[in-house]
Amino acid sequence: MTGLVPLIALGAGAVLAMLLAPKAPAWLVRGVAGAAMALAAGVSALRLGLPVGDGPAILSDDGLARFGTLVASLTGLAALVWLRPAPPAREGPALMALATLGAALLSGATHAAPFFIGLELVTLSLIAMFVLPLTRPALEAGYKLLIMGGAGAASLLMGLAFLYAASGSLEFQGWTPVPGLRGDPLMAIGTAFLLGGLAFKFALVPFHMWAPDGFEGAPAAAAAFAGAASKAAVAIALVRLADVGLPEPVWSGALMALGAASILLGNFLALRQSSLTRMLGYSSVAHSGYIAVIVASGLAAPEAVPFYILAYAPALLAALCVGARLGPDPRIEDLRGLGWRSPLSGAALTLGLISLAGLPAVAGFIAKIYLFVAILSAGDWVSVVAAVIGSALGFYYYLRFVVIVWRRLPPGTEDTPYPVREAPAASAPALPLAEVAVLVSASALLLAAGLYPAPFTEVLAALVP
Amino acid sequence: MTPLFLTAALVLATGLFAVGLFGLMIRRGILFQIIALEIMLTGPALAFVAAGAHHGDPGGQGMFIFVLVLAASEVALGLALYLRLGRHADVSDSDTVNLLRR
Amino acid sequence: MALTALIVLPLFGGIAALLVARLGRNAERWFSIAVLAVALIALIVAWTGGPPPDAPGAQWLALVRYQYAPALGLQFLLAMDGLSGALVAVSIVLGIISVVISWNIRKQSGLFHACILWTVAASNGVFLAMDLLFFAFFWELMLVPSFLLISIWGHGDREAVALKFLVFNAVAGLGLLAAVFYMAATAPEITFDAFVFAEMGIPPLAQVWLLLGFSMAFLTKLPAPPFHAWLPDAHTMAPTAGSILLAGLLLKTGAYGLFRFPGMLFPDGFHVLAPYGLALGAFGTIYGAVLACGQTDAKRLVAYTSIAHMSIVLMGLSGGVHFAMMGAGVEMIAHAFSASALFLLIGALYDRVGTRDLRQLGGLQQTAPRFAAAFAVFFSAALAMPGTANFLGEALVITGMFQVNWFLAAIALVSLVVSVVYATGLLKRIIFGVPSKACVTQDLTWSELAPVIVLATGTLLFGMLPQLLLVVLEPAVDAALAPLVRP
Amino acid sequence: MSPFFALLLVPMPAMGAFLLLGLGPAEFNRRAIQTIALAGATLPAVVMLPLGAYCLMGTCDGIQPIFDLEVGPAVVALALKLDPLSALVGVTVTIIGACVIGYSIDYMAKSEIADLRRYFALMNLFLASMLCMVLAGDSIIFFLGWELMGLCSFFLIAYHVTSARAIAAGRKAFVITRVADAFLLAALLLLFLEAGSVRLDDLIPAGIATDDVRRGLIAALLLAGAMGKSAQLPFHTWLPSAMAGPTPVSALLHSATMVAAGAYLLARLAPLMETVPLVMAVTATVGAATALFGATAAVFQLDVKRLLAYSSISQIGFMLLAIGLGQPEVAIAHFVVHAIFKSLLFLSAGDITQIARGTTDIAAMRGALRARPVAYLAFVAGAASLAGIPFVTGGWFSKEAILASAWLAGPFGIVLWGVALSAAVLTGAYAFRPVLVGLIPVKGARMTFGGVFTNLPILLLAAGTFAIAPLVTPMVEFLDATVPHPPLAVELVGAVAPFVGLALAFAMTFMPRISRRVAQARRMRSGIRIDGVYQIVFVQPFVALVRWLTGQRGSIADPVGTLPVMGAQWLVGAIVRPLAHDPLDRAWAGFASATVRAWGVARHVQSGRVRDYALAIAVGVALLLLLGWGTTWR
Repeated sequence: MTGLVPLIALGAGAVLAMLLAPKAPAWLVRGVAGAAMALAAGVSALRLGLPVGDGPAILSDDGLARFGTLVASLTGLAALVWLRPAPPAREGPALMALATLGAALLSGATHAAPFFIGLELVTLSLIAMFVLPLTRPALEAGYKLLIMGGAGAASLLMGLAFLYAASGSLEFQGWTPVPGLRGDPLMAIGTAFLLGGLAFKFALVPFHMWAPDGFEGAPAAAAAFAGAASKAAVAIALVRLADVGLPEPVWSGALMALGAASILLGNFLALRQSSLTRMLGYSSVAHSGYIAVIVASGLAAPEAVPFYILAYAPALLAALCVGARLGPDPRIEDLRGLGWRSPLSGAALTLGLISLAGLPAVAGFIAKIYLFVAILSAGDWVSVVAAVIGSALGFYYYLRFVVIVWRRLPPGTEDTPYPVREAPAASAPALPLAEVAVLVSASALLLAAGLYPAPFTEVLAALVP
Repeated sequence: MTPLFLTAALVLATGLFAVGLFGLMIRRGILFQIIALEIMLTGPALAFVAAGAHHGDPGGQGMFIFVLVLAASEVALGLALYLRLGRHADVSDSDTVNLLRR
Repeated sequence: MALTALIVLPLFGGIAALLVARLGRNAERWFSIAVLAVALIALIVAWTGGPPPDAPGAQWLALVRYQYAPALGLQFLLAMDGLSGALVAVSIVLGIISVVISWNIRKQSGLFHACILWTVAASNGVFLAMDLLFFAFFWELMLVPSFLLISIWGHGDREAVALKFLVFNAVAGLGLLAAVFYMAATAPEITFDAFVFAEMGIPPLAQVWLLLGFSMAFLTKLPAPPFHAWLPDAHTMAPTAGSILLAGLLLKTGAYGLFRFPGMLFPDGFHVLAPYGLALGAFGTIYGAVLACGQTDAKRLVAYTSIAHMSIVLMGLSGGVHFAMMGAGVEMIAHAFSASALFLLIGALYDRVGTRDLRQLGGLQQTAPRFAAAFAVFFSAALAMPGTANFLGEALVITGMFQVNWFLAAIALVSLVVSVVYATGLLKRIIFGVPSKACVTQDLTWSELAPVIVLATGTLLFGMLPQLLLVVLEPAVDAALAPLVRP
Repeated sequence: MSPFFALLLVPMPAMGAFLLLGLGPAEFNRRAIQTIALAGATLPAVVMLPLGAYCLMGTCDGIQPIFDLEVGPAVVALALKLDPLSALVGVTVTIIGACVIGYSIDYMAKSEIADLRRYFALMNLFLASMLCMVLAGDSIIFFLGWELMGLCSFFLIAYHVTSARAIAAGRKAFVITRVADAFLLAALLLLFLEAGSVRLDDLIPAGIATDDVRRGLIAALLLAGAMGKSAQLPFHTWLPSAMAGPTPVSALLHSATMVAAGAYLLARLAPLMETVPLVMAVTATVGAATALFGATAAVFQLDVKRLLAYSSISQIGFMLLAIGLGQPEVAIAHFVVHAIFKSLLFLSAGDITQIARGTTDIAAMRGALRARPVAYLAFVAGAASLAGIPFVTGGWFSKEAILASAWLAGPFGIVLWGVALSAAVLTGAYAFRPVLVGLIPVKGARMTFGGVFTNLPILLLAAGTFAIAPLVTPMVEFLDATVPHPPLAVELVGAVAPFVGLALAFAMTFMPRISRRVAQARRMRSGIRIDGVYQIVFVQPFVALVRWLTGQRGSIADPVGTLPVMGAQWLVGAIVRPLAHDPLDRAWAGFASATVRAWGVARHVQSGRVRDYALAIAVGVALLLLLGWGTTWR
């Protein structure tokens, strides 16, 4: 039963934060939500290595679930740190706790119901978070996420319904086709619909439209959660579905096609973006493509996807945290000479972007090696070509930002207080010290996993049954 | 619940889903888009009920209730957004809500 | 643990030397000598540390294995046997000597000492690494400090020459890299461990191609004739310390590579390519010796003699017979001593007289008898006079050649004769004759005489009492020959 | 501790003197240098004599091992060996070494400290290496001594560092002897491979036991090695030009000891050589031919040192003849006698010419009787022994034994006997030419006497030439062999030969017509210009090759080295040149701008309108359905 402790903690935290929101001071609300997430993260981290617990039938308490909860809660905790306290909406922390609960539920789900509830919980709370600042771009981003979310959910449900109709069971395991039975058309159509829904949530092309706008319009914390935690949870769900054995030509074929398309379009559209968050949005589409391709290649190395998440999440968090410190809409011009003005955020941003690009000495490189090893050993040449082109394009636009960060400032402007453009009061950092902690820990994790990956690979390999 | 009847129900569900999706694309008004969204969600609801009946398993009914819950919350959020957006853009034409592009 | 210290110590010592240089008062020179001394102690500790339990062969004296990314087959594997131990000892001693000899280098002396230490570290890495990825890494790393040494502190148009040296060796290194990566890729699971490859049994045809890739890099560094164009220029333009490191260390890595890997990894490839190795070696001895006779620049002359001597080593190595391999091992170490000593003396002469052109030198006997005596000792080593280690090496190689093929033995003897011509030529123009206007005024100072004495004792000691060296090389030669003997 | 331990002590003092003088850092004054040198030279004799005496009394066949080491399968056991042969030769070498170095103390009195020190160091090193070779019990030490002698001869010939001629002579000597050493090394290594050990007494039986082809080759190589070192016919050109060195050097190295080392080598390995009759025959013929050639060339020489050089060549020819006929003991006896009188001749000639005018041509010896009586009389004694005046001089006994052994060696032997006899006649001729010139009176020549160090060795050696006469036959018996005795008539003819030579000498010096023709015979004087032939056949092509390879003749320097470099440069050029205006680069630039333009278009896909997004989702779902339905449709 201890498997459910993190979920309980998150649920209670969310409700408490919601109740306290109108009356209590902002720091208290943030404290409660933070405590809940920290507890959830702590418990799941401690139980990471333990053998599979005997959770209820619909929720499995295995390594993957704990890893998903851990990533979700840590991302939530980190996002909480730089969630700017917009005066009107005080429910930020509560929504963050709700979203983390949803992600934890999703990564543990082995039954259609928790799977669907987790997914929708994350989407709905994200819509609410997108809208928090109540500025026009935020509202627009929220509206787009709402409509796309609805369509995605409908498609997901259709998929689940068809699978249920075909197999008669709502359990993932139930859908494993009985060997020898002819491929049931219902199963195939169900899988197609299911993939549609997942592709929306995973922001794979052509369902990705909401991601760039979301990253640009929404507050950085929400974008961080959408990019890191929800993607991690969906990736874990994909890994679970992968060994369910859904009808083969549809599942891996579609995933590979969607993945390759996202890699190409994601990287291509990010080529000359001038806004850091929008570029990160497109890059998150590309990275979802990489993960999809890894899953499609049959997961030869079990720890490939978790390691990729481990490499991608901190990088995105670091980049978005630095973006948040630069004001609501960080442009490439704001980054000029950032490295000299504030070395920590410069270094953290550089490390994050280098890890996203997959250059050596950071976790991204090892993740890239896993990617290429997986797709090469599976021998699906489409994804290899896409990955190579994607990485090449990726080098260009990631390093474009890195170069700007370390370019010397034009003389005479060194001492201008940064950010260069005056920022509305809302963007003043709430917890400067905590942000420093987030940046340092993210960079440290990236460097450690990059230089000495052995312990991480061992732990992650033990996760997948 | 003969298999024939099940396939008919599923076809109907897919039809509903398609109508909703089509409505989402055609109508400009945000309200109408939310309505189209609801229609889309009725598709899977029907499919679940039919599948449940076909297999004689109450799970379908349970999932149907979850779908309803989702539809309700989507509508709530949609209407709230509709009001907020009304202040900023012409709500009757969702194309004006395109500040975030390129 | 001591083995890793052999590489890590000079590597970080070099970096530290950069900083210590700011303290002034020759701080970085004493620091470098201290670092190398500690490295020598580490070598002794490693040597006497008792045979490692998990060593695959009997001849390994010490072994360090450190898996840092097992999933991707990456590991840090060092192993030392008699030969590599001796070569590491020689490289450290020559490192100390090059520091002592360049006591008056003032320009960026911090970086200078860093380069010396890095060269020693990299060559120790090559001698010890049994993980092919690290071997290839150190192989390329070795070029950088030497390139710096030549291009910053060299003479004449040093940049062009340094670039030629770097490009020549780097391109050749590609052959090695390609072979290593091909082997890693085709291995059942990704690994770069030489021991695993040794047991893995690579198909014969692949062995030939892989050995070609390996030998491309080794022959260029050896240097064997068609690929030797970089050596004479590099030596003439290099500073004294650079020449000593180049002759004492870099040339030996090529020979060491040909000693260790063909026998161990590609026995069938070796049997196919050995005759070509012999032919190349034979041609090299004659070609190097004949060219040495006609040189007008002292360093170029000694450079071509190095080509001749190292080609004899190549003949010994590709002979595949016990005597020849043993001779090659001895000749490697003997040549390290004699060539470095000659470069040292010519460097000292250049510092005093300002020219290396033999036509303007002469009359050293009159003005600096001690200088002349030193030259005479190493002159006799250059022409392999019995009693010097060079003779022992070449006699053993010739004995081996008699077992393999008499015509090659005859060629080796001819090169022995031609060696007299160029050695006496060198001596005639430097020592004999009327003291020219560019005459030496000051005899050898102690900072130059001490290294000469060390090298002289090395040459004569191993010449007169060769047991020390032969006992050390014996197991290494047996192990290298074991897979080669025809089934 | 076996008595043979003393063997180790024999070369030690000389080596010690070399280390002290040559490489020692201490500063010595002239007196100290001379004492050290003298000690280094005489002590070996002091040690060797008792050893020789011990050898005389009992059996003297002992081995003193030094150390042994294993090189793979073979065991290398270094040792010194004492047997009649090495004892006899050892004693001779030590005595002559002592005399010559003693003599050179006065002779080199004028040269300054640094050169003197170098001279004595090298002389001692030479003595040590010669003793090493003589006493060697194994091939490694033998070859060590053999090669070190070559090195010392190079440095000593080129002692006058400033004279280009001396240096060139030194280099020529070193190169030619090195060629011989190469042959010897090959032979020794082949024997080592056969025997698996380096001890001489293992090598010889192993050599004999091998198959004929290999044994023949080894014997031939040994012969070639000996001929090179002993300046026999094909390799003789270096000895006359080696006279450029100081006279004591010529006395010790280039007449008595080093040059005869070849004969000693063949004597030492005689059992092996005798098993190959063809090589023995070749040795004999080469010996006889060289004897004749040496004698004829010596007759026409104008310079006394070159005369004596050619005389050495011919005398060693005699030794090789004896060895070739299967009489190594006789050859060694001749070696001992020749060592004594030839060094005597050199020392006395050196003393005479040094006083006269420094040039060493025979004319300068005119009036030597009155100018340097002691030296002149010693020279006469030496010349007599060289010519082989019967019954009185040692030379006659040993030469007579050689002629006898030639006569008794069957029909071919008789031919050799004839050649040898004519050589003996000519020897008489050239031996007495300087003696007669010395008799010609020169007005106003003051009688002077050299210092004690000059005269003592000369007198000692002169006494030796006469004292050795009766000892020749016992010496041969000591080496356990018997002196052959031809019929009386043949012996008489041999006895007459020197007198015929004397008459010839008298004619040449005093008959103006003949002496003028002798003076003009330049071709004969330069050894029928074999030296010139070698220069053209060997040296010039080598120099041309070197010049061509190093690019001094306008060709590219180091062609084999630069070929790959030029090839690479051409290749790179060929690849880069067509791209000079770099269509490839422009292609890339074009591609880059195209991508940016395409990006500009593509970004409009993200129109920002929700309805377009819905369209995208619809298309996506439709495609997925198509995929799903398509794959399962049967």
